[in-house]
Amino acid sequence: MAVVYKKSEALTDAPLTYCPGCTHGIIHKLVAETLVELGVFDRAIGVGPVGCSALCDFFFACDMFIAAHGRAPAVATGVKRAHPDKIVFTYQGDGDLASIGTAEVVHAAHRGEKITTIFVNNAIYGMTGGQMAPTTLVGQKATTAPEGRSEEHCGKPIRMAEMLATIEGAKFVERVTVNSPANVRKAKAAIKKAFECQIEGKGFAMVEVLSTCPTNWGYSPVEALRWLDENMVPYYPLGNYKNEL
Amino acid sequence: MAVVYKKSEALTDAPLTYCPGCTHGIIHKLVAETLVELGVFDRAIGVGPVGCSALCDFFFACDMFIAAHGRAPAVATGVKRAHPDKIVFTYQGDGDLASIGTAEVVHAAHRGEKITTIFVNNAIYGMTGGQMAPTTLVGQKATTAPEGRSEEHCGKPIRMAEMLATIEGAKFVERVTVNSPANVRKAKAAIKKAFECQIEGKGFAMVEVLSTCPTNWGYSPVEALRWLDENMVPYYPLGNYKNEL
Amino acid sequence: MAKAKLTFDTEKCKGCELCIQFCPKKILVLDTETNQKGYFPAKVTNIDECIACGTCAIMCPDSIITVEKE
Amino acid sequence: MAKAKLTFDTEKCKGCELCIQFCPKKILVLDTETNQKGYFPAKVTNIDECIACGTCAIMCPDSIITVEKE
Amino acid sequence: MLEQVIVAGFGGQGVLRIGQMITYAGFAEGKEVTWAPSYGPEMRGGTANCSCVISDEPIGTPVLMEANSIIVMNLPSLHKFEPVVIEGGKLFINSSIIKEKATRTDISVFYIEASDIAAEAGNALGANMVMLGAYVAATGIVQLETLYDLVKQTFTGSKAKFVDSNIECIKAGAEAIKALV
Amino acid sequence: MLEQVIVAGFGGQGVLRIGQMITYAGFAEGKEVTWAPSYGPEMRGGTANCSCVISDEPIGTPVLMEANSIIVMNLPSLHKFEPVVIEGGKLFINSSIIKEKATRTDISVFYIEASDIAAEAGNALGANMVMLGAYVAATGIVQLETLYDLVKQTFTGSKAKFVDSNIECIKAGAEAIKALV
Amino acid sequence: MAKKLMKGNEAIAAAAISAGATHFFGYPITPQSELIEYMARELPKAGGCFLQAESEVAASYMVYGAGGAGARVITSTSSPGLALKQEGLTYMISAGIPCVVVNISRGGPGLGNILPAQSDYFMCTRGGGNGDYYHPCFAPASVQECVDLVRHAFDVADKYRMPVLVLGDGMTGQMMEPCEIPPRQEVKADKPWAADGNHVARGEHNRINAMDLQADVLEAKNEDIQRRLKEIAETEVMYETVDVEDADIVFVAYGTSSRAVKNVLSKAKAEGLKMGLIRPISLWPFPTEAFDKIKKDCKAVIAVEQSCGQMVEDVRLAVLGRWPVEFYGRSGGNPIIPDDVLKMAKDILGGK
Amino acid sequence: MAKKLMKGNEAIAAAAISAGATHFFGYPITPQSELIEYMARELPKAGGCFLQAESEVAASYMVYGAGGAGARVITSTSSPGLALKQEGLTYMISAGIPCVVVNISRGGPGLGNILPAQSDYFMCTRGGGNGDYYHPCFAPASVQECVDLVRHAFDVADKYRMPVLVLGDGMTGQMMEPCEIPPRQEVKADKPWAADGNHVARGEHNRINAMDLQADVLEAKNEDIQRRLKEIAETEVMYETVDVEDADIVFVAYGTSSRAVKNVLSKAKAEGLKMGLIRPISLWPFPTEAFDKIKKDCKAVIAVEQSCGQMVEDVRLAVLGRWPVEFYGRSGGNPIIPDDVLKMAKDILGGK
Ligand SMILES: Cc1ncc(C[n+]2csc(CCOP(=O)(O)OP(=O)(O)O)c2C)c(N)n1
Ligand SMILES: Cc1ncc(C[n+]2csc(CCOP(=O)(O)OP(=O)(O)O)c2C)c(N)n1
Ligand code: SF4
Ligand code: SF4
Ligand code: SF4
Ligand code: SF4
Repeated sequence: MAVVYKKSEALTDAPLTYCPGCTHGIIHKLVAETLVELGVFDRAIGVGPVGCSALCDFFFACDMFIAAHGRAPAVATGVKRAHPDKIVFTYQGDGDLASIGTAEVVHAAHRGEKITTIFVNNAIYGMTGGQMAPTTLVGQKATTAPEGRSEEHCGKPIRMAEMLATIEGAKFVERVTVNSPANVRKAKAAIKKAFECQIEGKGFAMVEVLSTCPTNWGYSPVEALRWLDENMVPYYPLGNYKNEL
Repeated sequence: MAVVYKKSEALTDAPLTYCPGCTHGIIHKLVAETLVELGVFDRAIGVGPVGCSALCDFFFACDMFIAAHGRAPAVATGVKRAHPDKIVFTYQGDGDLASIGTAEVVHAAHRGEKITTIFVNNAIYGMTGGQMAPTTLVGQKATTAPEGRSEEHCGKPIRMAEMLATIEGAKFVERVTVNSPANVRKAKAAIKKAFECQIEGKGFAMVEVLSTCPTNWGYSPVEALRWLDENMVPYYPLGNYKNEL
Repeated sequence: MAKAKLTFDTEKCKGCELCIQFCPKKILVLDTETNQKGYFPAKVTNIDECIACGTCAIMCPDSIITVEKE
Repeated sequence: MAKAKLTFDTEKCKGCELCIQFCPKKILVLDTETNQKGYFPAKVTNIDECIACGTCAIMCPDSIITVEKE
Repeated sequence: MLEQVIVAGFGGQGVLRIGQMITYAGFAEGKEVTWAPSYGPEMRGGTANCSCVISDEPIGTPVLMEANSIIVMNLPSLHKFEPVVIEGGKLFINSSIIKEKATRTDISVFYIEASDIAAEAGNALGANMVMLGAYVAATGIVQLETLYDLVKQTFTGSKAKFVDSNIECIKAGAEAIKALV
Repeated sequence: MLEQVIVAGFGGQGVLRIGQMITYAGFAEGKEVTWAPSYGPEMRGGTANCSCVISDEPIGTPVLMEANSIIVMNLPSLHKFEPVVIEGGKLFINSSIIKEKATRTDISVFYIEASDIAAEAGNALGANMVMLGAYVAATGIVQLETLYDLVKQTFTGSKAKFVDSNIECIKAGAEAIKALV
Repeated sequence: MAKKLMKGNEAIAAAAISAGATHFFGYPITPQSELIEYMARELPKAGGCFLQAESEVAASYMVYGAGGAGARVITSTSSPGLALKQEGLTYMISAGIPCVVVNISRGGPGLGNILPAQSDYFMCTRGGGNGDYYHPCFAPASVQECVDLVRHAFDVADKYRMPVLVLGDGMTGQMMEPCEIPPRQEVKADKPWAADGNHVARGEHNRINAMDLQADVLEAKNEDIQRRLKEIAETEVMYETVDVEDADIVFVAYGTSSRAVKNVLSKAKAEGLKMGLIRPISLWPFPTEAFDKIKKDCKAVIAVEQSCGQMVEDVRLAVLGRWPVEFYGRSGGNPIIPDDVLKMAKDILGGK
Repeated sequence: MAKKLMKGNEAIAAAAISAGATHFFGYPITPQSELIEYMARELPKAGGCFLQAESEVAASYMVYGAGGAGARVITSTSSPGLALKQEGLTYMISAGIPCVVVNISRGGPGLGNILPAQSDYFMCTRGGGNGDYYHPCFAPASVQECVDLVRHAFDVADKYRMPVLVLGDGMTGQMMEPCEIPPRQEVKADKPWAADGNHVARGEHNRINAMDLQADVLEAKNEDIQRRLKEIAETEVMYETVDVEDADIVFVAYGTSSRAVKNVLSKAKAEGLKMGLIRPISLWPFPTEAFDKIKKDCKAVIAVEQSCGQMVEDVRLAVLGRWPVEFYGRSGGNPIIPDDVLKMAKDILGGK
């Protein structure tokens, strides 16, 4: 029998620690599969964040770092400068990349670091239990915005893909999601291009993946996919924001 | 006799510590004059940076803070949240705002903090003696880029006005310069609007002012103005990037 | 006769139902017995109808479904 | 007779020449004696030609020129 | 009087709630009390436990290494906490879920079919309240009435409808103990 | 032998350079040496000074509180450093720029018209080299030849053209001392 | 006010509001989430401002701004978050900004884990930033003490114009005990030095900064800081002692570990053994004077910490060779085991 | 190699290159600018990588990345910049990253000024971040020692897998002295633990992280860190003593201030007074053993620091009451005045 689908060899056997139905797991697969398909798995080095995916060093089967909260782009810079021939990626949540780690990602892009960034935007702080993220939607409830995020108090959510695309050193920026098989396929195509951007030595590449957090949103996994579609996608338009490949 | 021009009352008598012909001094005047003309000098609070203007608390005659390097937007946030009725501005250099303080300015904009930011971009680190800034032009020499900034090594300079304009909470963003009387007038008009933006409670406002650093560029003050015109202006286009007044 | 084969790493299933949701043939369900972790794992009801499209496997966040076909 | 009056806070002048550069009438020069700080300060050569446009004052980074007119 | 009790089980079984009810009841009756959850990685892993101390004296550490009484709601908790009961102490086992028996002979062990009893009392999720009732009835640490009052104070407004079924469960747990003793 | 010298003046007068030349020369002659600039806010304010120590023994602190010799290039430096010369020490004054006289009588004071001498030697910017020559001639701390060699090593390539005028200035300074003693 | 059962984290937040705090700036981190979440919920109701910062660094400078502008302001975090606030703290020391900083500490170093640990003692007492300073640091051992010390901390901060730390650990934050929260007080502290935008009319301008380029000016500032620190060291020492006077073994423990030591004391007493406890409540200033109560022939002073041994240095400094100093510690979030501590003490008494 | 005259800052940079450092990440700050500028100029010529980071925080994590990937890496900064690196340091301790961190310290607290000061002692020896750790900290007193200690620091860092600090001050950095820089060595350190992207083929994957959720795992890690620290404390102590054995007054001073004390010693000797010096070269581990050389009837041990008194705590811990401990200090960037120190010592000898 021919194998239509099986778990990527770039993932370890360790069971994922994510909550049931959390799409972090889908995104992991796409990254892993891409590494293998592009033939760079054996020279890949990943840098995980602090967030729900702080244990991803147990899940990705290549050499891995876990950075301090927000500092993955700086760590990846150090790694890539030490080993320019290796393929270096970061995997970061929205608290990590869009809040505490803003300067690091902006400057990795500004320097045109030849790294690939997977930015998992689930509009909330998952690991710490549902606090507001810079990407939390206006009106969306969070434990630190118990009445829902108020624009008057703390602004509208930040759109990182749009912002980073303005930076010269960012050569590939796309926003995707994984809430349906079709979108998963598109997400994978984008992730592939983001790695190709690095392989070809162009510069910084980022894929922003809209993701779910069923637990802290308070929805079932299936409902969460729908909520994402109805609420996140309109504010965070899917599509390519920069492609200088 | 009628006074055509005299030193603004919003500046103290202290002699400025800037090098001869450094346009920090011109920008100081514009801010001071604007505070007086808008009638908010008596309720203004300024936040200075670390950089050549780290002594600006001695120069502006209103209540002043000096923040740690890069943190002026956070300090201003604390001040404004404590006194929403006061007019709060930051005054920052490019190392301060565009390098170490990137996260702070992005998030002041993201939250729509009702503050006014004067961003003095002189494409170099003045105070510390001419190190490379994120805004240093490709090819421009700096003590930490002795052969001139290399795009391959650390990317093209970052354009903060363009980047911050993508953020919803930023309501007024303009780039100006002060290398001629006409440009000084335009700069003043922009600074005025940036304060009006705050007075009207709209959100974050920033004016990026292209400025000279004769000392570290190694030009006479007059030559420096020309160098700015010929080299900085083409890369940093003057103009308005956001106006939601 | 089944042209397709589905293998579930059942002990790692978290019963999230994403596979069930997206199966075009609607042949997946949750089991009524829990696995050792306390989740009701997914299983296939009628393998003969499976077209081995791989959709369930693609959507499974925990990568526990292997899909094979003849 | 001069319709304009220029006052320089000479001790604070740094001799940067920005006023000189932008004076439309080209009536400003640097003095040949230094001030106490060691700079050659700016001064006006022919006040009668001054049109009190204020340009020099506007461009002076150290705000040391006061311009008045009748 | 110094009562140290640990409550342990799966997350979702309401074990922290049992502990809080004991603590609140002790507090309501004027005792010194502390309640301390275990937290950290094991909570993500699915197990949870908490320590409560009820005393007439000021209380030392709220984190228990040993306990007079232990209430276990699932098998791993039985294994982990059976050794921790002090000699002569009491062990309460939800025997609907835990099919194994305790091995110690120097303590009193109470097997309560809590999940079944709760289901019978019409509150499938009430096993924790059954265990609470059993524990209080067996130890007399607080009055059952105090628990009833607490239930009434907890469930108000739109949740008032849960008052009766919870009290039923507590009562049923207390009854189950009577049957055992 | 222990020589401690402070050189002070305006920024731009090349005072750090004088100190470095003394230090390099001592080093070239196999002595222990240290050179330490004053740095910090006063440098921005326009004044600059540095301390050099030349010794046969290992050197303690490079930062001098007192000195055998002091070279001052402007008035504020005279005021600041005159008190710091040790009894019997030497004070070198650029009298082209400093019109005041020293007040101490327990030290040897040398007035050198350094700026004028330099101008005469055809090197308007060479006042510092004149003072250097004067200092070395008066103290004999190092050989004048060592200084000449240093100048040759310093100005090479496109800058070689400066060698002669600098050596001229040093010589002129040394001559000026002879005239004084 | 009636007593109620509260978690330490929530009690700290409630106490801050009751103390008249008007501003909270912080960044989420476990195990102090309940604190920040309580603030998010309750501070606006009390007319105050809760703002989630983009990072701990930013939070510390929001505090610098609000505190420098005269507000009563608090921030809270946990271990690595406090490491990020070290620059902010040294700036606030220099600029004279009063504020309260809560550290609900966790296992370290690095990200460590979220379990209770006491391994931030040096960072919290020595000043982890640059320059010469300490800052007052209070360590509550019960939920009621959380309340009392947070309220006290605000007053100390205002009095001496400096940041004051409150150091708990995950257990302090997570445990529930009865406590009493006094009603909210409106504080009209007189802060003529604040840069609050009210001085232009008087022809003045206040300046808040942390730079003094001239050596003598900076030395004078340092002398002023040292003067205030000395006054604090003389007047703000807080500690509890239990049975120290005739103890053959004296334990020194603070916060969570002191609670475990109290169990040890009960057990020892039951066995007729004479043991005592010095519980520092102010970690800085350290209660050196308490050690004078120890009798001459005491067998040992044992520092008990949920760490690899940090406070033990202060114990050694306080003891200065008068008695043997021993150390018992657990790390990584593991709790003190009273039986092990007791055994260690007995071994010493038994001459082992 | 011939000796040449170099500034301390440049010598440190040259020494790092000679030690085989391949990567430098840092952020500009006075008074260490010459160091970073020398690196910018020379490291690329030696085939290495100089990268200016966007901040000190980022620099510390670039070091974490490069060091964790096996590179020989160095960063440098000055006081407030090091405060910002505290989180990075505690992470590197946890993750076991070898690297060299240079602090050319300045007046504090806060931004302070750029003059020489020694007020970062606690931050540099106690670990200003969270968790249980120290890190080796070497304090050169001459330019040659800058060279030697920087080179040594790399080896210590690699051997014990931890960050090693080199602590100078503005004067160390700015002064010029003769020194000898050995030729560049290419280091092929065996770092099988490094996450360098070479393990997949062997079916392995290395993980570099600073989190250990389970208490027992984290405790085990801490025990390993403590074991390494203990070994360092036993084997890596460095100090110089001058005339300590029969001194009536023993000074303790490091770095710049030790140089001033040497002048004091000369003057004392000239006056026939017996005074000695203990100069810690390793600040952590502190050379406690050196104090055993002091004679019983020594009148006092005087800590001399360009600070308000920090190392004096370690002196007290080393002395443990055996002799009176006194303190002389200047702050704000002011230098030690040898005459004042001598007077203080004489006053003590004279019984004043
Ligand atoms: C310096 C620091 N600050 C705060 C934290 C606490 N913290 C851990 S994860 C996290 C945010 C997680 O959110 P996100 O990045 O969106 O990732 P997610 O968990 O949602 O995948 C925070 C604030 C920390 N570990 N370190
Ligand atoms: C935390 C910290 N890092 C670094 C420095 C050193 N420093 C002072 S000013 C400055 C940059 C100044 O450049 P810029 O912001 O462009 O302002 P300018 O002086 O050119 O006006 C730096 C790096 C510092 N004071 N604090
Ligand atoms: S908390 Fe949210 S983001 Fe984290 S694992 Fe669970 S569902 Fe996923
Ligand atoms: S260094 Fe440059 S920016 Fe700074 S004052 Fe001088 S000219 Fe202006
Ligand atoms: S998607 Fe995967 S984890 Fe979810 S129910 Fe299906 S098989 Fe189980
Ligand atoms: S612009 Fe001002 S400072 Fe410059 S020369 Fe003219 S008067 Fe003097």
